[in-house]
Amino acid sequence: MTGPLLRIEGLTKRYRPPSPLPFLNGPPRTVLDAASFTLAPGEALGIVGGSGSGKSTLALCGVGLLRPDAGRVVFAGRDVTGERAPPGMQMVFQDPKASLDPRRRIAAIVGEPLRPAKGEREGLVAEALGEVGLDPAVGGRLPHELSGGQRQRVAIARALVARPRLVWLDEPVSALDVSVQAQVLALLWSLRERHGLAYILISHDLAVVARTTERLVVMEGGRIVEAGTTAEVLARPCHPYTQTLLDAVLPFDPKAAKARLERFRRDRPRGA
Amino acid sequence: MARRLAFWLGGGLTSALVLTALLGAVWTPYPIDAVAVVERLQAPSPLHPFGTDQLGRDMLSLLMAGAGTSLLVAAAAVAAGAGFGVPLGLLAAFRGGVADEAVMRLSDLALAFPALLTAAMIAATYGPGVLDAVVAIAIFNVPVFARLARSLALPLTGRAFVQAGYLAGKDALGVVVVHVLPNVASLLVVQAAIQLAFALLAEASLSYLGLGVQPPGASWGRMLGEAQTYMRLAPHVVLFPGLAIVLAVMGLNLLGDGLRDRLDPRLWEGS
Amino acid sequence: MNTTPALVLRRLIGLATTLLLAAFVVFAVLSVLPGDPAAVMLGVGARPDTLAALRAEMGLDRPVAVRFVSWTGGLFVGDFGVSHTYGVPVLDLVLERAAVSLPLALLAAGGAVFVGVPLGALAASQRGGVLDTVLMALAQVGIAVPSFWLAIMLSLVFAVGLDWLPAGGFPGWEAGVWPGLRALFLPALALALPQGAVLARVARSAVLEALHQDYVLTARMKGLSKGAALWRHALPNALIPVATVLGLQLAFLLTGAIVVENVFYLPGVGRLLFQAIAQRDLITVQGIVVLVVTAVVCINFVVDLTYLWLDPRLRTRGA
Amino acid sequence: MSLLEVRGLRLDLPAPSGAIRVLRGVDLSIEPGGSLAVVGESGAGKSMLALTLLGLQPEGADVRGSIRLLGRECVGIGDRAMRRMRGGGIAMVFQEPQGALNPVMTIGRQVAEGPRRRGLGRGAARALAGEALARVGLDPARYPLDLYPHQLSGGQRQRVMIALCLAMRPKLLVADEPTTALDATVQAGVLALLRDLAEGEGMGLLLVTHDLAVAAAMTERVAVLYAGHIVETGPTAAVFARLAHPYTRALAAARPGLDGGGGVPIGGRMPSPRNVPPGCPFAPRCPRADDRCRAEMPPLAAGADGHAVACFHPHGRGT
Repeated sequence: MTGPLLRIEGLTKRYRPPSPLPFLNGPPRTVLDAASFTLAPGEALGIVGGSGSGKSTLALCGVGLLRPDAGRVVFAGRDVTGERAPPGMQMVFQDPKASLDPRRRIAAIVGEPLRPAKGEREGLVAEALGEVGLDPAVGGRLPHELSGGQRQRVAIARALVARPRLVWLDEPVSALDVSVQAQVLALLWSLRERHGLAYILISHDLAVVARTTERLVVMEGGRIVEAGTTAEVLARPCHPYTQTLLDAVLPFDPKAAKARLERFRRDRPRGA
Repeated sequence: MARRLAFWLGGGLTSALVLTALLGAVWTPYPIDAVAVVERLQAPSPLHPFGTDQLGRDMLSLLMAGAGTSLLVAAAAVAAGAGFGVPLGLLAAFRGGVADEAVMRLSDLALAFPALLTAAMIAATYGPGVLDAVVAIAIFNVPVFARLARSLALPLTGRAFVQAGYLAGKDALGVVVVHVLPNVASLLVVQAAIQLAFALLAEASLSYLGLGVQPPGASWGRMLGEAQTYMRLAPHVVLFPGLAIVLAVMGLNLLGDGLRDRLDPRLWEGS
Repeated sequence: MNTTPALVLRRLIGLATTLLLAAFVVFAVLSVLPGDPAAVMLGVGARPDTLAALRAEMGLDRPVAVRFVSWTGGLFVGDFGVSHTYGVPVLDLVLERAAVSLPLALLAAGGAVFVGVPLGALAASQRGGVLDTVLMALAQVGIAVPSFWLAIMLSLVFAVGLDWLPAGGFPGWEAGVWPGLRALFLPALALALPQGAVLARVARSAVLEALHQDYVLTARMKGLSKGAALWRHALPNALIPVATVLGLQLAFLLTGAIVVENVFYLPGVGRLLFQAIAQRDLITVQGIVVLVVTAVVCINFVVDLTYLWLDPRLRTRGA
Repeated sequence: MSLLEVRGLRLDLPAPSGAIRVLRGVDLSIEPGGSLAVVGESGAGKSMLALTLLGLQPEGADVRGSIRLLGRECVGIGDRAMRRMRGGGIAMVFQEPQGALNPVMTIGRQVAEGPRRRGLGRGAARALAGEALARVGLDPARYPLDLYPHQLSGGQRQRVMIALCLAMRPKLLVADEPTTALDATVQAGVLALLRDLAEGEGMGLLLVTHDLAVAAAMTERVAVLYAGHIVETGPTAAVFARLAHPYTRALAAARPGLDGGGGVPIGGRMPSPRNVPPGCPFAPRCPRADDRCRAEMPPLAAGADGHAVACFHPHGRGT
């Protein structure tokens, strides 16, 4: 099969603001508005946007942890809309502290998505841990005994252990230090090259996706406002919001960086 | 240091309570129904370390036998309360919507019936008895555990590791059993110790009023209720049963506090 | 957006639902489960004609549903039935006795709050110090003491031994406020001390929790002293969990008052309840239980409203 | 006279397993109206440094060395004396605006509290609060003073926090990762505001950040903190022209750039402050380290342009 690995069609999610009285709900708020895109096997896609842009909702609908109000998720030619973690699809969450059960050992955490017999299981867990650059000996430890970067590696190992074809990563490095971020991003890229793994990397920071994705989707207010190859979007942004995101990445040179901040200063309404 | 002391003191008092109850069930220095009016209201002596009551019965023997009754009533009530309350609370947290609303309304209803009122109603209808006390205390414990389990589980429903459990192919029941229960169990155990203390107090109050344990069963609360008239003549008849209640309740409370302190909060927050 | 009216309305609906369900439960337990309440009330060996008369008086020949509706309907207009033993409307009986029970519970509640919460906050501010250790050790003992036993011991010491206060009985408010308060002092103290100990512990841990929050650091950054940061910033936040516990405590106080009345031979609702149980006066028991349950539910309602007042996050949403 | 002069600042936190050595001899200075960025990763001690400057370090912490603020020594003067320095002398913006604002107090009261403490009347303080909020872009016409923090977005909350400091007219504003919890686009706006205000008011600014680019955009001087040591410091232009310390250089290379450059991981981890090896703390991860580096901590040696580096083998220009 040579079609796309994933096809998102008009995915829409609305929330009713919680109301103190039943039947008196306000109008539903659309947090994800008819998002559509496709992903080829082995492709790396970035989704960028601020908080409230709908990017996390898109991921949760994509892996089936949320049921969309409209639209379809077609994965490997099969409609998997609303199906929780269809085979071959996994997800990595933002905060590795929160995504690992504090009371389970690393080996049990990593092995959770596996069903098969015990002997095989240990081998696969050790392999997955090795894959993300961890000593299989950490399998006996508890999450709080690891550093933030190690914990995120464990989360990635858990996503990889069942050999998925696609992994969604929701802000996988924003809780990490800069030097550790680089380690995790480099790991992702190498996994893609080695296993032909496709991934969708969600971030509020354009710099994070610049290096690690081939195509880019920009979201604002629940909508996809721009899409294209990463190089194209970064070089010639069409939508003003994309430009704002680009401006927000401060250049490394003191003079240029100080000049850049001036733009944000002028944009802001000032009081007395 | 003080915390460690509290834990060990609580553990010690609770162990002593349990051992006394077990011993009292098989052996007491004197039979608890050995009425001897000539020996009534004797002050403590080597023969009767805690004196005798208004019917001349040995107070120590009554206290030993009473330990078992109190503990049994309290344990049965708390076990029943937790047995119904915890699953209901978890259901409310994970189902949400109508199930949540129903559980919360029912728990509001149950909380409107303090144990004393329930016991009074049952006693008025069926006559007083130890089962009244158990049922009444249990009914009040159900919402306590339901609400606690719900409030502990609710923040976990959105936690990424619970979501990850779904992604690993588990259904709601699997996620609750594997990820949620172990993470809330320790605090539930702590609450159980504290509820046990409350239940002990409640049993004493009910038995004191004549709504709980009936003769010939021994109970600290009933001893106080029956001896109250004689307190001017022999203060020891009201002193010792009360002290027994205080020590037992304090032991359970200290144990609960100590257990809470021992739960490593780092497991929750990461290092 | 201020959502307070809608929230209050929601709580009111909850209140009404709970009260209706509670009335149903009370009715079921006392009027349906016994099979023939009239037989229970008259006991074995009642003459058939008396039994028949009582049945007719209680309207037991009507279907259960009709009885329930007419009974609940009566509750709305204050008709709780006529006491079988006293031959007086139950409401009149209870209101007369409430003149003792209600002041007792309120005195105890006030004492528990005004002693417990400040002491708890004080202990938190001296965390780990001598005062903290002593206060918390006292609280630990305090919560373990059954109030009825404390009542016995207090009356043994202050009434029997020292003869400072009356050992029991109630002169009635018509004898003046002061003699009435004197009679209620020891019972109220017996009720307030254990509850105050609970509140002190809750207040201490809530304040400690609040002291760990960053806004306390912000307050000190503004130049507030540790004490000022505690009283102005930590305590208002700590009152939210304290209110939760207070709601439960008040329900306990209400029933605790019933128990302690027995120790001091106070002519309160509690005495009435036990006389009614002893005489199997189901109508009176039913009336008392409904009234006390209503009081408990209303207390919880007021506590819910207190939350709204204490925590702006509950009453307002994003602008 | 310097606004802030820190010499040989050490901070140990007591722990059961021996003291945790968080700061190990830090020197800093800021001229009146000047600005300094302290750059470091988590665990470097930068937040603890910020808190210590305000005298808000955790209780039981052992602080040695000297902090002179406005010419007055602040180490060991006790909380009462330090309180007078806070607010008007030195104020701080915390990392998480969510936790740093009191959830049950209106933003107006929180902003007005600092001036009120300094004796300003209620009305005047409120007016000042309105003014300060307007200055940070929260015009009271659109954002009334009686809003609660939860009614605002993260960026708006951080603006409230800045207004809260501004209202006290501090001589030195410390900002600890003020934008880390915010969205990228909101970050830039808050940073621009901070710089604007610092320049407009003549406030000194000490900015704590993990991001070198933020330092580049915001301040005149920069200091890189690693495992409790300043490893490189100097005028921002000079430091960025030649990143001399291997750690600074690695940190810059780790940062992903828009051009697809950067993202070079640094192997290993920062040594834990519980267990610090002798010598240069970066030596275990440093490609240039030799035996001397592992045995001896290199001193912070300044060049002619004021650019100082603590390294035996610093990078030269262009290497």
